[in-house]
Amino acid sequence: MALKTEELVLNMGPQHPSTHGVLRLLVELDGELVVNVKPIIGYLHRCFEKHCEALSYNQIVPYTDRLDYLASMSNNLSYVMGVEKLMGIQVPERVEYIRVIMAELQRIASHTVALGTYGLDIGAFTPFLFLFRDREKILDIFEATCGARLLYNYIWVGGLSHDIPDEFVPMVKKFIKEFRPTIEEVNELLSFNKIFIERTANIGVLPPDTAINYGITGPSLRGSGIKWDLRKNDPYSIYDRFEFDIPVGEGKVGTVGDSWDRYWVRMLEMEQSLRIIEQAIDNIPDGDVHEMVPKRIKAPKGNVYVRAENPKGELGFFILSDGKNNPFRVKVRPPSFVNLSVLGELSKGYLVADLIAILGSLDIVLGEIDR
Amino acid sequence: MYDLLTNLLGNQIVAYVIAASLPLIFVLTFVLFAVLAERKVSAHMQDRLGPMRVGWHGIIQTLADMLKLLQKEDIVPEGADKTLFNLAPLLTFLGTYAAFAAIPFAGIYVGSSTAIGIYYVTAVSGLVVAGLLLAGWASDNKYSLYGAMRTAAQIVSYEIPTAIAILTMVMVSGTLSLMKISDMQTAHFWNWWILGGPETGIVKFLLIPFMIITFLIYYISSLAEVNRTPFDLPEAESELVSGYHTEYSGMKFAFFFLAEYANMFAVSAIAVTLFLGGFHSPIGYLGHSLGIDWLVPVEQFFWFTFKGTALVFVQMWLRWTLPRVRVDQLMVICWKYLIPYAVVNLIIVGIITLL
Amino acid sequence: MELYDIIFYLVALMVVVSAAIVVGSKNIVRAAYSLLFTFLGVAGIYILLGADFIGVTQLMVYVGGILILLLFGIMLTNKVYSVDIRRENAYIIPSIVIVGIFAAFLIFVMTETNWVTADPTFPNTTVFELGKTLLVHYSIIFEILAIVLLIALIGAATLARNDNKER
Amino acid sequence: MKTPEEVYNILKEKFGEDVILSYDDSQPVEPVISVDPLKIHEVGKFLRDDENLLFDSLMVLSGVDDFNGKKVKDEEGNMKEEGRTLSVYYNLHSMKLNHKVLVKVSTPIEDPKVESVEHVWRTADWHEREAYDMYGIIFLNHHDLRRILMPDDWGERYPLRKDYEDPEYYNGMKVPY
Repeated sequence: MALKTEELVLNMGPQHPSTHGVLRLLVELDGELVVNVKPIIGYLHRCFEKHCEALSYNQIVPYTDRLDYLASMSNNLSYVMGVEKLMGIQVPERVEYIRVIMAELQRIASHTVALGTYGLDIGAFTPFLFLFRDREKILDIFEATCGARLLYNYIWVGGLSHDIPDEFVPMVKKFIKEFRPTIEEVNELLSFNKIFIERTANIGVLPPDTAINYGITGPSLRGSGIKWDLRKNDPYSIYDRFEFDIPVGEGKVGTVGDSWDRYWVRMLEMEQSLRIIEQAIDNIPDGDVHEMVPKRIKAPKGNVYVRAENPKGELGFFILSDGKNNPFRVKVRPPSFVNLSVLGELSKGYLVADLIAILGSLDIVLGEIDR
Repeated sequence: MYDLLTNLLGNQIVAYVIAASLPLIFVLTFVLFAVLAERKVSAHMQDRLGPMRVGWHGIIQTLADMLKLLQKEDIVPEGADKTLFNLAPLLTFLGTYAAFAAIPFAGIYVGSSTAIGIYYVTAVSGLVVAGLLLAGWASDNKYSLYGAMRTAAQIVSYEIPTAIAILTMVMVSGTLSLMKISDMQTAHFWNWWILGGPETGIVKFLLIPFMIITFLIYYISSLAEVNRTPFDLPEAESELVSGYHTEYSGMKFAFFFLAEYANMFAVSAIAVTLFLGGFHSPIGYLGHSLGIDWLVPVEQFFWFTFKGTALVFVQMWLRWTLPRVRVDQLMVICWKYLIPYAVVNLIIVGIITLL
Repeated sequence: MELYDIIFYLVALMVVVSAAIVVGSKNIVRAAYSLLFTFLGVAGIYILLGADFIGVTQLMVYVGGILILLLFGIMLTNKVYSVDIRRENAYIIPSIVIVGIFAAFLIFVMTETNWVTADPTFPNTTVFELGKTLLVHYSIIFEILAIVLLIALIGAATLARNDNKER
Repeated sequence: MKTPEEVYNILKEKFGEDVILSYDDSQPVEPVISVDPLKIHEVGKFLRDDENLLFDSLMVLSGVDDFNGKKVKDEEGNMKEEGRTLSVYYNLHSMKLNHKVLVKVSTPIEDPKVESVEHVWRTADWHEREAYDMYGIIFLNHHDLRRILMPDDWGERYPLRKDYEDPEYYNGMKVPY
């Protein structure tokens, strides 16, 4: 006997606790089984690319802060590198060191949010607050450096907006010392919790070839077992001077490329970031951070695509210049935008609860998806 | 209790009314306390302070919240069935509150010392399901309906291991009366049923491990029955927003809240009565040794609330530690683990009692 | 009128009114919830008659089991969004006739029978006697009933399972 | 590892001058290979699968309004824009061989049609939708070409075109404020 059944269309979002912003998911359900997911985006569209065409190269920097607002430093860095490449500016050593430290601190800060909210998605509240407690310390360091806690506008073309304060180095060292126990704590409380593993292992398995074809980058790609990190594979800034490992998903508790692997890669990456900071913090050379900042930026005619390993993946800026004061065209390649496009493929055949787990493991930020 | 009140007041009806409303006073004070406790417990587990502004260490925060909820606009969704929408919170609270009628708080403080107390409590808690299902349906919201469906499926399923665990206790104690079960465990804590009860000799020692298993089965399934983490799927915030009470606001929401916390205490109270000596003191009564008779019920009441609150605290502790299981895993835990274990446990305990 | 009578009439009123709503309501969910109150009232009457065990069993089986199942069925099989769940009351006149005949018969029986008045003191508890009756005097029937129910359950499970395989 | 020039030569050999239009390395940073917009999916497939190239990752796909139209007078003396094109830039990278190349297609603005490379690199799916959304470039054989960032009812207006002007009203709401 075949009963006529109808799929239920559940409209998840744009206001929903676990869509990580104003994302709307049109979910077709058969019972609680996901048949199809259609992400609908654009609720946070703020015309970033259109704005860029009307702003000078310098004025764009604060707008890049607002792309991935959890990793503003890294956004600044990526954009600024593009302009510098276009103009052929070589920045001083001191600036490079500070930029790397900032970017790695930002990576930790972003991962704490990703991991904490992932715990929230699964229903564990406490690790979230543990991780946020330590994120506050990073924000305090940033605040001491440039006065802002979220949107820094710190890395400028050719240099930095401020030099680091005297207490910067001790603050970072203190943070490193205090952060390692937190990682242990969260591992005990969440990573190897039986329920957490049951919820995330073997859920949303992303095979390596699908991941590459979809252009997935960052921890989500490494979760599928591909050793690919722009800091190593396409080194920029001074990353080639530091020793660190690229953690990849190994299927420790399930299949390679499942949600737990993506989670675990982020967990391990924080440790690697700490290593980089440790190597950099004692070797910051003296110098002037404003040395190379040009008075007026007039990029030569041409195009450049520059990318950097953001906490969420490869953030790229494709800049077309026609030799005037404003860029002719700025196209952003936001990592979350590309990573989110795989969601529909990834979550077919799982339960609604798994959909949340998969979405959380991709770690998206709507600020850069909608731009 | 009626006899006492009837003698005291000389009027049967007044006595009934007072007897019926005494647990309400308890429930209300308990909820006021428990909501604050939950926030404080969670806060201290997470390196925070929790509410600190209203009163000393935020002690009257819940009262302030209550006042806020009272003032809120009463919103009924446009597509909702208004009558049923309004009925649902009442029905939910009714089911919870009815259970309090048979819970013995102290030797003299029990709504009804009926001979089938535990059976009655199990039966009326079924009303809660009807209330939640109604809330989900009447809200005219897909999240609410999903939440309600999950609640109903979850509670109905977990009633089975709960019932089997209770059945085990009924079998060893030989009575359905909560009062009698309490009285069996009088005097000292080694008379608690979790430690073999008033049995003696080899039977007692054989019983202890299986009694502990029974207790664990009961406690785990009671967690699911009151929708607490790790079984809080019906209101799973990250998936279903808030489940069945998504659409409720103001006082009606407060009723669900009240019912939830009252329910937490109700299941803990049953656990205390069945396994942990009920209202009896684990170390003997001060009132007896001093010769002050009126002190004994006070002590009994203290011990009962103390034990019950301790179990509620464990529920909070679990909530802020564990993630949430998935809906199919929830069913697996119930049907593949708890029920078979409970049945086997029941048979073994049966054999032991025959010895 | 004593307290007992007041409670009896209140409960009886509840049963009659809610049963009327069950029959008359066009909204099937409302009807189902009225049925809940009918069950509650019937349980109340049982308890008033001193049959506490039967009363609670009424709650357990009908409210906790059958009613929930009923609601589940209604909520899952119907289009619960967009379309209202309503049904029309057909055959009003024939049903009134049949119910009327039946009611007349019942009233006749009630008035004509020579009722044996029971001892007004309540038995202390019915559980013990009930258990003894069921498991001593009628143990074979009790067991056979249990097996019949088990067969029905297995049968239902088997049917549902075959359905799944075909898909 | 191949330089863009070598890639250009390989492509020219394989597809000929009709498809591979030009090679421009006059600009300071990255040279551009221009390709016929209606053959880009074949070129893309070749770029991805050829064992000397293996461009397995499409880093970014950007639509651009070249805004290169020339004002000309038609027969009746009215000013008319001619020769304006929309372009699509494909930044390709090979994860295995670690080389990059920039491919470009241009299409006239009056009838902007480009073959979709969505089936070659799934990354292109949303990027192409965005290019359609912002520039009105039609990607042929795209399975789901809808607006992505702008509202569905935004109409025949493509905001990133250089001559875009805000509409007076949107859904009855006055837009310029």
